[in-house]
Amino acid sequence: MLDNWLFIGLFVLIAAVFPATPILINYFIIPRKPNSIKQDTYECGVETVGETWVQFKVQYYIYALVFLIFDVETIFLYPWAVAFDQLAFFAVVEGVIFILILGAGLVYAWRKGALEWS
Amino acid sequence: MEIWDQLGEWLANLIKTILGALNLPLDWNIVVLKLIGVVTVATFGLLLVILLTWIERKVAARFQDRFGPNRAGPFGLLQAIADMIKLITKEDITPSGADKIAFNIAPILGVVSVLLIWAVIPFSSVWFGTEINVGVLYIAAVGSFGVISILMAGWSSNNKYALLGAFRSVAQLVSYEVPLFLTLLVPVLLGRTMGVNGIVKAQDTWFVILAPLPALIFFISSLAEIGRTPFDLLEAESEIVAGFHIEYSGMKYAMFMAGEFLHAFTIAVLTAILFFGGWQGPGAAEFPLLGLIYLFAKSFVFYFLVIWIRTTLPRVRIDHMLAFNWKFLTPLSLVLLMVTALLEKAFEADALRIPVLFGANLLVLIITVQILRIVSKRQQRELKTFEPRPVAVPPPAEEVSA
Amino acid sequence: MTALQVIFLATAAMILFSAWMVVTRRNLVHAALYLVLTLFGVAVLFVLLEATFLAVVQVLIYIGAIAILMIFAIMLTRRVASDDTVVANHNAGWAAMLAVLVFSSLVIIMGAWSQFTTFASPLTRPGVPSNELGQEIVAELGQSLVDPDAYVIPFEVASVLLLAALIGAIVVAWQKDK
Amino acid sequence: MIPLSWYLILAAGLFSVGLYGVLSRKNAVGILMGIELMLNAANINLVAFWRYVDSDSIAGQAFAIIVFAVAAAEVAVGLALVISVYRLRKTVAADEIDMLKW
Repeated sequence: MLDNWLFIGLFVLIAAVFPATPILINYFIIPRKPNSIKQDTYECGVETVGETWVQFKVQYYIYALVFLIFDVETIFLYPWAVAFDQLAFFAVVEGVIFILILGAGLVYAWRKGALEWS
Repeated sequence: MEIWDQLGEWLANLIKTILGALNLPLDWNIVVLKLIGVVTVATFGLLLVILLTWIERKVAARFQDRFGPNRAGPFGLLQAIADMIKLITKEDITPSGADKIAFNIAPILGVVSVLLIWAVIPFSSVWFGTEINVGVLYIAAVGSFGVISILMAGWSSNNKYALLGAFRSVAQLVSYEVPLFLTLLVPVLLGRTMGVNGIVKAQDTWFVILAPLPALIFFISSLAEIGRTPFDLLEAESEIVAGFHIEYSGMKYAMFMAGEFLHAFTIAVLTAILFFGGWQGPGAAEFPLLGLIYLFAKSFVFYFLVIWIRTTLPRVRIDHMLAFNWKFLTPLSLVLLMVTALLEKAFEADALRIPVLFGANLLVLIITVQILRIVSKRQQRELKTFEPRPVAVPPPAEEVSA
Repeated sequence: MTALQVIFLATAAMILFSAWMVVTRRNLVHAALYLVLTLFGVAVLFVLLEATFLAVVQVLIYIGAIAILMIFAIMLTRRVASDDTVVANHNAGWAAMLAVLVFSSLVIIMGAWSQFTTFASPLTRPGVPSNELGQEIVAELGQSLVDPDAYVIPFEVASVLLLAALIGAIVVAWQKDK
Repeated sequence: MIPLSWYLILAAGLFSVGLYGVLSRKNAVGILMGIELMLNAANINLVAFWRYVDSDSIAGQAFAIIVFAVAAAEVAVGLALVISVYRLRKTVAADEIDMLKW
């Protein structure tokens, strides 16, 4: 089993080397004439004001939060789906109950208006 | 087809002989063999990008009544090479105040996240990079590196638009990952395995027949994952300049684009594999090369669809896009998952299994359309209760002259 | 030294180094990125332990979701986080001493255990060929999660816990504009 | 081959680093990161014990997956609290959040 993962491990290394190589080649052959205007932050030609940080909506966090919860719950269902042949009908119903509880969270977030982008 | 098998065998024997001559310990032989496989698959993936850029530009041009690239080489085939030469000799600008390390790692990570998917793709019955038993989850997992790369790129650029673009992209990506993961579960459930090749082997009847709606949802949310029109809010050049990669130039920018092109083709391949039988087809089990041809024929159909959608649909508004995901795709995929699980168990090993599952999908579709119709009627009624909008008044004459 | 040992030691070094950076970096975004590296290292360890399902889940949940959530939270509260204030509070000295104490006592206590230096016996399941072993273990996990004699209660409770966390977090963090 | 002790020592090290982070970090998000490190250390132990001592059953993996769920719930609520406190007090330094005196 570890053999197959050796392939993945090597793939991670190679997959990183392949895009890194042109960037490295690029680093050695490109012209380099930096000046402060060129390297200025590009914000539609308007000079940048203040620091980069702006006040973000809490909405971003809510989406990531709902995603996290769904993500974790889905993880539980994957082994359940793989074992599907060996499951009794009742065990399938347990899985469906699990999904329904998951759905209740979505309904709550929806009713609360937390999913609105405003 | 015999010739191809013999050629492969001959090559494998040749490599083994060379390795034997080098007198390496046994583990290292395995490592070198794997390494050759890895380099083959990864090179294939990256060479594909060159072809894909050409195809995409050519097809998109036809949709827009243009010729597309037609100067460099026959049919403009060398255009991609010319672009590469241009990009590799371009000056690379790192914005002042950027976080150098994160800024440089982000594009590499972006390509890695897409390229890694190719490690588990079965090209035919016997040709695949590797077969791991958690293949589907692996595909979902490596996608998260892409999200991290976007956040790194946006944050390290030290640019308000880049950061804002990154935040928007990530909100979109993580949102659409929910229906994506839920519909990925359907082929796993129907095939009883998470191995990608196992899922292909299980498709004596294509899963799109058993689960047409999950296939559609998978395709739509994958479209959102690659961030192209109609879901290209990550770029949305008219709203937030260019999104998270605004400060990138030269080769690093090219890496983001390469990742995007490859990702677009990868989702086409994944759709073909998970729902349309992958390399399955008449005679594919005996002749591996035929399987490869089937897979790529199916994939290019979906790739064409991706380009078609890209060139014809307008961009959706961000609130509509997120509402479409959370209030339509996610509940629908939850319902479909439950329906599929219950019916699959109830009609296990029953001749009625295929018509029942297909019929259930149809029923869900009809109910969904009815609900949508009711909701949209109610919304229209609510709209009518508003006061009529003021008619545009022509400006006074003196202002026009000024 | 075998190849596996080399891989383990390299991963372990990476984990400890990046974990140290997580707790000491002044810039919290850097700390979060090092956290990603640490979590990835733990996923590699899971692969070495042949718990491949958990390895993939580790990447999916921790890197794909929890790390993103952390970075979002850092950005939402950035004004303070990016300050050049001191990283550590006045407890740092005591904390370091306590950490060393915990580490050494853990090692000493575990070292007294008879199976401390056992080696793993090959992973087997009766009647299952080695190339289907991973599949079999995931299926077993799936079965045990819905088996009334095994973990069906934790399984459903986990779902309720996550529902509670979702509702609680929305109640706490969500605030309608105006 | 790798003996069990290597995993256990590594996990103990990771746990201690996490503990140091929890106790010494000023920023509340930093404290949560330390907790994540500690939970990961616990997970390494669970999986290592499963593999070395109890690989015939599935208990270790089932435990580990429940730990994932707990970690996710903890992070979700913890960060929500941090954001809420930031909104009220404009600070995320743990030692400045001292409204509750008794």
